Amino acid sequence: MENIKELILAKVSDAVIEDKQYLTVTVKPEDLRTLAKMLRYDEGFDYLIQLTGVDYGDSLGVVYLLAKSEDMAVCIVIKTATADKENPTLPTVSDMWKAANWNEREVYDYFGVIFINHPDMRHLFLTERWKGYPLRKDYDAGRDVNPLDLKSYDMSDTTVSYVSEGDGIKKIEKNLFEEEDYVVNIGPQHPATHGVLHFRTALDGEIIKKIDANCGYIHRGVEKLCEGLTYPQSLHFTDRLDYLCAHIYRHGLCMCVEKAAGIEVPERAEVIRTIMDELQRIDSHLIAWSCMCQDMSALTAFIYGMRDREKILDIFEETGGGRLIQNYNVIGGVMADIHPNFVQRVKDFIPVMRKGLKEYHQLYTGNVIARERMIGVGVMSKETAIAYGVTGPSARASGIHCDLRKMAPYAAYDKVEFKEIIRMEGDSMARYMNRLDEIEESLHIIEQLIDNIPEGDFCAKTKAIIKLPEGEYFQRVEGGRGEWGVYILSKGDKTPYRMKFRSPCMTLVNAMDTISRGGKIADLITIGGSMDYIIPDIDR
Amino acid sequence: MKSVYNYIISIFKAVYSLAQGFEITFKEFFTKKITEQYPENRKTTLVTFDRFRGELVMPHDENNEHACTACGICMMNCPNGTIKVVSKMVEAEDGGKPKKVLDKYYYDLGKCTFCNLCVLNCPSKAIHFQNTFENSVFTRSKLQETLNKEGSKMREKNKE
Amino acid sequence: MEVKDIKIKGISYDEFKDNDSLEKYVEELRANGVGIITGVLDDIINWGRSNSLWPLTFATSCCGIEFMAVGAARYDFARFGFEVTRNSPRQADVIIVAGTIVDKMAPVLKRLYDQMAEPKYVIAMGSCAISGGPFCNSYCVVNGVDEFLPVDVYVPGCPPKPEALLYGMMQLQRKVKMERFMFKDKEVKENE
Amino acid sequence: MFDFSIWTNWIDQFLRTNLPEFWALAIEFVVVGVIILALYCIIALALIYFERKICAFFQCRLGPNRVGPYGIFQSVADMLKMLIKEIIPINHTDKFLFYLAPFFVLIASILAFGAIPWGNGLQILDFNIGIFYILSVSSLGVIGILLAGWASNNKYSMIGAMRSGAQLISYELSAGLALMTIVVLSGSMQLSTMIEGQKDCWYLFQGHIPAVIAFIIYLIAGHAETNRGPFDLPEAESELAAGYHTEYSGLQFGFFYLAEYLNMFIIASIAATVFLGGWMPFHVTGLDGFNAVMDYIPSVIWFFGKVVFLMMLSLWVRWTFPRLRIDHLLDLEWKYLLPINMVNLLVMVIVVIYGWYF
Repeated sequence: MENIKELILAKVSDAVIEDKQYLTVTVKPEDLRTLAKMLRYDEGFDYLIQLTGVDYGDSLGVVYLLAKSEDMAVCIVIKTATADKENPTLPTVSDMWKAANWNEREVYDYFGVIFINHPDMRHLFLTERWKGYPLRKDYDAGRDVNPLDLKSYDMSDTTVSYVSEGDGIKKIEKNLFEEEDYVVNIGPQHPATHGVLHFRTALDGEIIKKIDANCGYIHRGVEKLCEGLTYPQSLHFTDRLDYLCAHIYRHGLCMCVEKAAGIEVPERAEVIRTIMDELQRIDSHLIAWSCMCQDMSALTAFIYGMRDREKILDIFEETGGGRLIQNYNVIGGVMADIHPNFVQRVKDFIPVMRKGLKEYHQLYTGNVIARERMIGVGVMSKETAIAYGVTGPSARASGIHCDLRKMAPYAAYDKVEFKEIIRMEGDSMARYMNRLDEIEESLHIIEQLIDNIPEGDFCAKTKAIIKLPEGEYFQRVEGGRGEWGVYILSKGDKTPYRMKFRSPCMTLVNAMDTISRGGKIADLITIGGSMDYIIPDIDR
Repeated sequence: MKSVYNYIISIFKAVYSLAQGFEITFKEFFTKKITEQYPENRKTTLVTFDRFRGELVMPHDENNEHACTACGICMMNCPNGTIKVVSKMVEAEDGGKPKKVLDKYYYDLGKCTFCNLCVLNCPSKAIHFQNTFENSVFTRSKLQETLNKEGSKMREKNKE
Repeated sequence: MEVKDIKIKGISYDEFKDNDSLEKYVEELRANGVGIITGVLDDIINWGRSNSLWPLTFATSCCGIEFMAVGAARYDFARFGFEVTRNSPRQADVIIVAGTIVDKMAPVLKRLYDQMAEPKYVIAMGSCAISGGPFCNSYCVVNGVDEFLPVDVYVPGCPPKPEALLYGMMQLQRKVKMERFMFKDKEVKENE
Repeated sequence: MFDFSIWTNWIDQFLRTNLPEFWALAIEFVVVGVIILALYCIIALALIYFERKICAFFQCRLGPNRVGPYGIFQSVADMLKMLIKEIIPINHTDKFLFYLAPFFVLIASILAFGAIPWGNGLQILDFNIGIFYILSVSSLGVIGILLAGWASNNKYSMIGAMRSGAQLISYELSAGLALMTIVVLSGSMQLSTMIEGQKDCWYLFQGHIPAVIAFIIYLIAGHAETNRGPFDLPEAESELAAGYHTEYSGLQFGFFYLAEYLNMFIIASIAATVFLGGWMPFHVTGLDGFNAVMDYIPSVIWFFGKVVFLMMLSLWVRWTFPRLRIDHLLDLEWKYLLPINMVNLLVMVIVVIYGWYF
């Protein structure tokens, strides 16, 4: 890493380099693109993991977290800020990392920062009529500014981009669709969008010409809410982001706070967390499988998947006290010790699941109709996946090693052995098979741990009020749909100054347009099922 | 010739794969169904786990006494203002310092997220979650409950 | 017909919660000069309507998964005749608002409700739909769908257990059985 | 075998002797019409219940069981609700066609329904071109679906209707050719003659290999014609919300719903009549005792037994497979079913010419 420091300084002489959790480089906005270009093309930092807007009070900044696709554990942080709070502008990096496209729109939504040369500077989550920028510290959250409006407005059909010309900034508007396009609205209320997502799909007969995805139909302002809550209180939001990976996400936030506050988690809690994480992953993949079958209209398969999932939910409910959302992790460990029946129930569940998997393969994987619909449909090349920052089973289907449980092990993952499932095809079938194979691997992990839960405390003693020392903290965990990350900027208070969640599903939906063009409407549904996104996770 | 061969083979393969699916559903047709018949099984086979959090309750003993000291820690810990503790000052009978006692303990079931922070942080173990789930009502105001019963008192420590 | 005569298989009248609201509702209908369930024909029609409440497939977040679970094998709302979830609001009888409704979604939900054919009902499922739940202090979350929809039954929980939703559906059945067909008394509700 | 025509002839005679011919005919028409409509409703309701129950069993759940004993009144409750549900008038639709479309679908299925031989002597229409008649009237339904999709002024409906058009027109070919194979064998298009021809041995066995192939193709094509999964592309719930009937509510939707189930019944009963001998009992040449026992079972029961069996097959398919994509659907028809069918027809002709059938 020393080498990189010198290279950066050679390119951008006044960059400030700090050794924190990750190497952190602070640059001026005008040097941002130079540095980004170097890191992207020369140093191989081709993954844009997170892009976070921050209101520092006197300036508006953006924090970029970059990683390498060769080794996901190697990360670098770039920071930049603009002091102009009236008309803040920053250069875009969306031409280098396509993942930045939506992230920059999100920053525009939250802070009003305009990214110069960004192709599509519309609002992402909020409506066009929204006044103010909610995540700025001076935003007054009163409902009288933005009252509830029940009128239906037409959606704008133009994209806006800002180009710097001479001294000024020019606004360019382009039409989203061509005049004669047959545009079908898939969503926001549609059975196959897995929530309230809105695809405006331009069709040529049955063939998809273009998709314009609209989010924000369940934008709940979680990040703003977190700023007003203490760390234990903000935990309950993570369960409700991606409700199918409730446990994993909560685990991630807990770990982040524990690391920052220097809390030692007992070994027993680590193992319990790992087992619960894997059960949750199986649950999540089962839902993914079921919903994909349902999208392709195999209702019976859907019900078989849901049937086997109920067994996991019983385990959760008995130990954690909730079916879908357990609220089981707390800072320092887990809320309660495992239920006496826990071990037996898990042991009973493993053979049932194995049998179930066999059944799924026989019923569905081999089925000629399903195969025809999945093989070669929605091919996501390795380059596309990297450009959009796609992670998780979907990226592993395109041949990218990105399993954080292997790359940057946390909890008890370094004590168990398991395979990282990689496929090269990148089509819907590969994504589908990856999920089923990962269930098998998760079972294998649980088998190794279930008999070896160490004795001891289930939760470390923590102070009544947890304050994090000043600084920035990152934590990344492997969720059911990809890498979930949390970024906490603390100013030493009991509440975070800025908390940001990295959503794996956002990258998936962002990539939908590219990979489903040229397919049929039915393919869009199949691809959506195989990508398996959860909308509240995107919208936060 | 090869293509004709492949054509015929593909038909047989397809039929075989469909037959596999038939086999699974056929077997399932005759296996025992797993449906739990909810309202009928309420008194017999319905299992609700002890730890399941259905609604917050404040246990009262036979003397209509509870353990809440009206300290308000639960109210502070609640992330979204579900709990509201209203206390009042009562003159002590022996003329000593006025004491803070619980007047009303408001709890909004329709807002609760069941995060358990109130119960975990309660110093006097005055509240806990109960596993009842049959709480549907026709009016929203019915969900705003007062947990302490009419005329209830705080349990004296020395009685225990 | 008295309120007490309404029977739901499996649970007796006294075991149901919130009977007084139901009785109050009936009295209000009477006070407005509406003869409550007079003939055998009405009884038959209400029997049909209450046993065939087809929900709209509508879900925004977590509660949607529990809604799916109710449809799946273990809880199986087909037993009650609610199984035919319609994707088109025109054919649905009840909209189960499962999940948070935010400012951007509210007009869409309102429109969906308007597209439904009478008689139609609304169930608010989960804390978010009842009051905004975990997100009630947020800058863009609707604090309860009853701000713009006439909610018939509130099912608390975050998310509610599948059984709790079934219980809520049975509460709705009781309410449906109270009404005279072709007359859904929305005005009374708005007066409240 | 009891011949129901004794009854019907007696009624006819009775009316004609007591009334002028015009009135006698008028009364007969009304009675027959009422019977058809009543049967139509009863069968549709029974089928809806039947399907829900069977589907539930495939999916390891119980299905309706709270409305009446075993839930048998479930579909009655649905019907009652549907009857009083509001019919929403929709702006920007082609009003006339919009209201006409459900009737078209319904009438097409009623017309085909009228020509089905129910039992020995129980058949309302017995043309000498019976099969041809059924094929042509059942394909009228597609017009209703196209109208519904077009008149709704809804993009989902439009795509659904276009899909339906492509699908029905292609599969009509296969269904027709498959039936033609048996027409070659039987030498008649009249349903009653065809049933008589199966007195000793059903056509499925008489025509052995080519008949079996035609039977399978007819089941596939017929299933596709009813727009039910895995061929339910015009509705395609996960893609097009509710396809061509997205905008229909209340009773109009009820018509589509009924017609869908009745079409399933009609396809099954044609297959039963043409391939499995209709109401004709199962006879084995030589075993007279066995044949006599078989004759003892009423012909109506034979007919319904066969139809229910075929519908079970259809439901089994429906609840096992995922939906096809539109291009695969057309591939299946034009690349597989149609060529096989044509070769099969030729084989059948050769079989018949050389007399290689039983």
